[in-house]
Amino acid sequence: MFYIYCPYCGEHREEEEFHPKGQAHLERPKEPEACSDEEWGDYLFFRDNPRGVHHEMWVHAVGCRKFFNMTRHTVSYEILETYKMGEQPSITADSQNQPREAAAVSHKEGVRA
Amino acid sequence: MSQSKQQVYRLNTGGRIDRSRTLSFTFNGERYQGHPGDTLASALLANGVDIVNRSFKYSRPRGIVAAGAEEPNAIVQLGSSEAGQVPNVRATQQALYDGLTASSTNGWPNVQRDLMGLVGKLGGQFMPPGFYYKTFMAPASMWLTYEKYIRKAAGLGRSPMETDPDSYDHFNQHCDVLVVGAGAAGLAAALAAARSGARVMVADEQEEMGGSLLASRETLEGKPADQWVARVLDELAGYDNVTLLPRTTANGYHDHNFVTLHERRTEHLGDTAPVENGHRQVRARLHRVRAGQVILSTGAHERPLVYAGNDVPGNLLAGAVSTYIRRYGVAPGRKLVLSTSNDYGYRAALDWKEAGCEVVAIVDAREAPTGDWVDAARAQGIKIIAGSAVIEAKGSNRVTGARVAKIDIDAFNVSGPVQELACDTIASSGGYSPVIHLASHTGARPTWRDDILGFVPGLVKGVQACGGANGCYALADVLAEGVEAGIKAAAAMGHAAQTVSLPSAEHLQQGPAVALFQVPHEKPTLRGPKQFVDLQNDVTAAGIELATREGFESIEHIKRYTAMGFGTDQGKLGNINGMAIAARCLNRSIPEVGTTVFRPNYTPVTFGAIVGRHCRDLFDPERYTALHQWHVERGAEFEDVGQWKRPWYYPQKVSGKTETMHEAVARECLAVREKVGILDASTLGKIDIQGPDAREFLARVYTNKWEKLAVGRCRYGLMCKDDGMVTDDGVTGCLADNHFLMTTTTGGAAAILEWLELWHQTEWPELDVYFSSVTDHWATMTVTGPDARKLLGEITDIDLDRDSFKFMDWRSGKVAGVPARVFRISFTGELTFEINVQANYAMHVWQTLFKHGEKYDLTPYGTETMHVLRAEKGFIIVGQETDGSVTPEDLGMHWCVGYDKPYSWIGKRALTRSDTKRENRKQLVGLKPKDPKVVLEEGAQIVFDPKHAIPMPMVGHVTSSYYSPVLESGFALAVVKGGHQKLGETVYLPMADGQTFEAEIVSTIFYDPKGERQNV
Amino acid sequence: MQRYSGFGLVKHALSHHENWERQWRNPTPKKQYDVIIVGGGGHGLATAYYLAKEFGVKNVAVIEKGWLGGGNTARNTTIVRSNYLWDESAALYEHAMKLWEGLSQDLNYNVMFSQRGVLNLGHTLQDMRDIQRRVNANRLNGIDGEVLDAQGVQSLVPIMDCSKNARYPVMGASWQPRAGVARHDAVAWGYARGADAHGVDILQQTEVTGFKIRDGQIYGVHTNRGDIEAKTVGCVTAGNSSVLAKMGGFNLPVESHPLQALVSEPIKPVLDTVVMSNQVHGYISQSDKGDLVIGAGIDGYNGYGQRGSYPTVEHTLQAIVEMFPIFSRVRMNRQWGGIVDTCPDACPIISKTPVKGLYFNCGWGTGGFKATPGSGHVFAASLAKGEMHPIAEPFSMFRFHSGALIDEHGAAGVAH
Amino acid sequence: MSNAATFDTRTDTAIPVESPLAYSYRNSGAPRAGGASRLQLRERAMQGHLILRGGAIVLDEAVRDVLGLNLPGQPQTLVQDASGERSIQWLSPDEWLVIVPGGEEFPLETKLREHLGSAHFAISDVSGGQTLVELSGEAARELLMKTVIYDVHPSHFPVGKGVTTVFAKATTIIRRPSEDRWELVIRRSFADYCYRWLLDAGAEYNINVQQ
Repeated sequence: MFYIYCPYCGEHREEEEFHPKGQAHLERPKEPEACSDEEWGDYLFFRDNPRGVHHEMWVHAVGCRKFFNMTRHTVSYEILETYKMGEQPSITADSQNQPREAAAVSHKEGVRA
Repeated sequence: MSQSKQQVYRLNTGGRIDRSRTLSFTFNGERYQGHPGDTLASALLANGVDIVNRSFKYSRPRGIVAAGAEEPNAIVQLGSSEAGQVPNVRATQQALYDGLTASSTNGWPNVQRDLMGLVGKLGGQFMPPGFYYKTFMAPASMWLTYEKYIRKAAGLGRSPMETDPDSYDHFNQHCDVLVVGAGAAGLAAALAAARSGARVMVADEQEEMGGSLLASRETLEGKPADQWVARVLDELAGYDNVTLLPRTTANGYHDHNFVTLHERRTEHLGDTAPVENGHRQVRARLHRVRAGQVILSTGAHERPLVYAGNDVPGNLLAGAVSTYIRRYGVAPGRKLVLSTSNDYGYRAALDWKEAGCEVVAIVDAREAPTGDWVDAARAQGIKIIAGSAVIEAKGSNRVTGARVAKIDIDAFNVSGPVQELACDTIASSGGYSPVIHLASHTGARPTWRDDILGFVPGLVKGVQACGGANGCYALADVLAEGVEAGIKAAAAMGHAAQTVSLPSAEHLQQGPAVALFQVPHEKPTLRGPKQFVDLQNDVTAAGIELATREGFESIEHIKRYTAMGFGTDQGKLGNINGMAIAARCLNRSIPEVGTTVFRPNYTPVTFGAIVGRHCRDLFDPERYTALHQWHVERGAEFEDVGQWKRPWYYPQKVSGKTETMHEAVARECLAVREKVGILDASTLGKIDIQGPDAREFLARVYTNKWEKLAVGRCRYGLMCKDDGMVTDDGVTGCLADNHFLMTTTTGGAAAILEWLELWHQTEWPELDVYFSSVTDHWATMTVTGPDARKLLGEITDIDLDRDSFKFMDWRSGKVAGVPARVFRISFTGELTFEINVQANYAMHVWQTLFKHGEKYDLTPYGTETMHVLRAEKGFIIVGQETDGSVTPEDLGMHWCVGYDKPYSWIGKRALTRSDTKRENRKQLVGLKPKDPKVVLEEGAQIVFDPKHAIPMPMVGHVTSSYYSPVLESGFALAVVKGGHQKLGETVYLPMADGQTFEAEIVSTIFYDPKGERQNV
Repeated sequence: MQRYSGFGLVKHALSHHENWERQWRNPTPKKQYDVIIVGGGGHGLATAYYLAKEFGVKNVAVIEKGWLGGGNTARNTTIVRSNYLWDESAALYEHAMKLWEGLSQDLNYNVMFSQRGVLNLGHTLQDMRDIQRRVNANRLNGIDGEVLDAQGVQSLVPIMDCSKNARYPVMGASWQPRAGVARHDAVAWGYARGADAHGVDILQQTEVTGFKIRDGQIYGVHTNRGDIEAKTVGCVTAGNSSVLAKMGGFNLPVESHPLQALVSEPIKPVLDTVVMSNQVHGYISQSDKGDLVIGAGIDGYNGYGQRGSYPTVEHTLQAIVEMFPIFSRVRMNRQWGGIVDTCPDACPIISKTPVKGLYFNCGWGTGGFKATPGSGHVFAASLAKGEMHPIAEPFSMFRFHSGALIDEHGAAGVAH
Repeated sequence: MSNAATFDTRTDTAIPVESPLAYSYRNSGAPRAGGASRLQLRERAMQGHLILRGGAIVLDEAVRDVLGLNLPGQPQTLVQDASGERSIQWLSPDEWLVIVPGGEEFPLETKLREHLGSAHFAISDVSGGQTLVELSGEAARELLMKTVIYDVHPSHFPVGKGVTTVFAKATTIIRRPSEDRWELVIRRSFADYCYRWLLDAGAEYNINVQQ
């Protein structure tokens, strides 16, 4: 169960207070009518789904009710940072040392009982 | 019942039991005695009970092997009453209490003489791993029959058949340092962390804290080690910042240092929790711990050696033998043969000898054993047979002898003659496996260490392992590791270290251990007698070898093919041996075969403890309106709508008979259509929207227009997601130019508020608007029917005149003396006033309405009547007419879509996708059954051609269907492919009973099509 | 291939089981195949099996980065049913169901398909409407099923609390008698053995690290054991599909989520059907070993960690104890997690992709196991012919552009 | 004056009112434990509850001038007047909860609106929708540990703190106005559930309910 730092409340809170809301930094096309069906479909449904560093949006639903962003590793589940809506991440997949990450990924896998 | 047996194997002195008190207990119908401090296992051993169970597959007799959580055999059914039954209790972890009643989980007619055992003996060779994949295939129809017989043999214990009388609860804990395991390492760590002032929790699964120190031969500061334990516990108990939890197992280690601790508060007292001060105690408590730092001082499990006949009762772990002697004052036999690969095993022989029993021999796999304990054994005159091992245990219901021979470990064969030593007990030690289970739960992979012949845990952030859990076994080193871990953990949480002086431990020399897992036999593994690896699941070395021959090469495949490690002990004893055997067969190293990663739980946890208080009346919140008491007293039946309890209908007693729902609803419907009815509509979501951009915001989230809605007016709105599918609806009133009150569906309230916040916070932060939920603040009473105006007029100062208070207006004033906002909107098609008052006044207003309503025959109605009335008017219910695949156009609600609004509102773009603009989409229509007596089934599928063969093309389904008392006919709403163009056409509804109904496609508005009645 | 039978078992027993053959080979990769299947789970192995056995494509490799059947095949709760709402999904799952019914014999491997019936409980009026709708649709699609009332449910499952006192009283259920459970590992192993016997190379411990694409056409894959060529590549990699799609240069409408399951300790059989409830959110069956096999919904966040959040386990067990109060004293043995690839409409993708010759079969979410034979069969047909099988056609990934979704959320409210 | 509709939902006339716990008292009772109780529960019903939304800079002066309290700008802060009867609590960066004695809320709202003029803000009266429940006694903290997931240890939850968090399966605001008292702000529709939970979890401490 995650322990999440809410950038608005300024402290760590239990995952039960939050709801995940999918990929972060999705922007609604400014002129929807100018979009093709394909572009609109991409906006609605097609998502980054990386095995590794991921930016996602969460809401502090039982708390300050603010939406915010989280950079999290989708294999280790380590939360690398949280940041307010409108801000940009300081950690990205590119900024991470790739070889080390790759190693971490294969390390975390493995067979389970 | 027979006379209690004598405790023939109880030693006269020693152990941590209280010989001054006697407890009696029953096992398999026999009465026995034990003492406080005993576990059920130690008491059974004291009484000479050899066979405690029958094995799962082969029904072989089984005895106690271990003294702790790793025990695979001694799984018993506990409980003296039906409701108090507990299945699958591990006797080694069950404290003895007076009156304890237990029985073996398998064995028929009993464990001593078991008929299935015969089947196992005869049929065993026909049941290699995976045999069921290879048989029972013909004929195909017979599998269910075969399975019925297979299921007869399933399971260990049994579920109680009555409801649990006990309760459970949760504690949400937060601490700086959580120490798991209070043995030498854990106590040292806890002490160091506690002295720094950190918030420390210490959990230990046993009845007493102290771990192996409670039964250790070793001294600390020259005194028995348990004296140091007592002193440390005393100190820890004195700190405010320390929580000590004995009988508490850390069963799961989850993300970000969230650990669950299962505290068994009363299981040592009885099978159901005792009553204290008139209150039944909590049987178990689950601590949900968020720890800053975790210290895993969980020790190590001894590995048995795998030799033929190693499952016959009387085969024990060497360490368990010591524990029974030193902690429980029980020598589990008279004549011991010890088979070991290392020095640690020697302690069992020394303890055995000191207990006054005979050590026949120590059989050591090493050619030239050295070390202080080896020397001690020699000094005691114990015979040591070097370079050898017990290759086979003799006996069936109890060990009668040990076949011992020289072995060549590398060549994996027996290299010398075999001698048989008469004995009744064989203890074995193949070294230790660190308890890495909890660390595994986090996803971190363990690492194999050749020097300790075991896996050490992989560690995520904020966790350390120390002592046995870290592969460190010498007591002095264990204590040092513990202190260091405690200091480090406290420091990481900002608590400066305090000095902790280590107690002086003996420095004992130990010789190197040898890597021995499976012991060779004269015969090849596949041909020799069974050598058990996983005792609970009857997995043998031969089974593992066979699996590797069949191509199962990954340890995960082997485990699954043989079922190794899938028992309730999760392979604590067997997994490493199994991997070693697989590695031998595949000619690979152990880490090449894979690793062993454990899943929660460390030991099984009672469902009730995980559920806690969230059961029965507290399973899920029941949300009530301010008028709930009235509904209950009026005898309402309730409908679950989300978490709300809403009155469904109000059955009345008519000449002594309670109305059916159909009768009640018919009466309620007519009352509304002819007189006046009242509905508690308080559950509708209500959102207060304020700000200069409120109107613009509404225009973006609703499909229809809001720019011209005047203050004092209301409007119905429809909401889509951005995929164009309808998601909610409701009426929003304009309270002031910058101020709106939005209503949502009952079930959608929370989601819609979050939806509005989502768009505001992420896409349109520039809009100046705020949303607040006022759902619970207002109680809403819908007064509807031709007499609504007359009734309300009696108790309000609001001018209800039809011209000054028009349909879709709202006004404020007083109702029954209470400030109220009254909305003239209608979901029934009748003249309607929705009265909103602060909820604390609701009961007064409601009762006043009834006082004045008597003369109008004011009738309360529930959600069922509401549904009938709205359906007669063709009003949709989101979630009933819609299912996430329905657009406003599909609903025929073109009038509610503002295509020319300047902003591309949510859902608009999606409506012109190729599939959403299709013409033959399923569209909402009315259905009039050809036979007016017929009420179509909700969910009935619609076809155009009822004669079509199966599969029959379906063109839609009935979404709502009722009997209309006012139309005196059944009627329905439905979605039908291209339905809007098919008015007047006939459709068919083929039913399960073979009947096919006919219906005509009609308008969705069945009653008062011009809408005159709501405008009166 | 060594035929399995009861007689054979006896014969082998008499020779001390020394003569059993490998169930599948451990071959060295060839340079080139006609078809490469990426992913050695149930669906991938089934695809390879049917390609070789029914569609005459025998030069096939299955590339598996770990051990075969080690992903969701090994982690699911083994429920098999076909009572889906929409025609498109009903056709797909019923196709699978018909194959299930002869699978053990076809594979000569007992997958223990046990048609003990599945109950989907209804606790609210809307639940019951949805159940009626679905069962009516099933019937007209030729799929068995009936609607039971609370009494009917109680008589099938006497130990369940069907009283009115429950927080969400059971109002009824849908009942599909032909539905049931199967032994998950055996499905993977049986298909592997069958495919191997037809000449398919199963390459375990082989990881695809990239695709070889020229002019929009695939012609092979890079792996940790060297490049392997094929003009047709089918990806059947469940939770890892997005990672592979990325290698192909496109995104999928798929998110990978943790899905958890758990088992109790084995107890004597008391529950002979499968019981599922969307409203109280849990489902349960009892295995032939005696374990209660329990599951619920997915965790809301993306995760490849094969573990999920503890509160999900709590909620699931609350639901189970709510339905079966007598299980309060039974104990939970183990929990685990899988990575499920979920689509926005809770239906799979069986589809061509922007890359010619590259096909994806993914997005099964929580319900893939039950479709294994059908999924493999229609995917094999599509790969063999280069045109999507009619049953697979509606499951194109491009439906998310046109809007022709097949919304089965009602059927997938809880994992299954 | 902002362009929003204000409405005094309260009346002076002697009209019977029912607090959100009225149903619960009737149906679950109000245990009187006497001296042995380690836990006391008392509802402070019919208070005025206002939700205040806006930027801190916008609201700060008005709150100080009208309410006489400093607007808590720090997260999780609760500020109250000397009597403890009036309080304002941070709920989010642009949201505060004001609780005042019943009847004061409408005049307060009016004055705040006057003071704030045309600034962008919102005030919503939620007095009918929630109630204040006070817990005291030596077992109060333990009861909270059974109930809420938030860390209520004094080192983490000092006097003057208030948070919104998970209460069993509902949501509640918890505040610590003084050393020996905790306050829960409970939503009306969940009140009976919360009350039954508190009675059940508090039984082992001989919970005493003061009506």
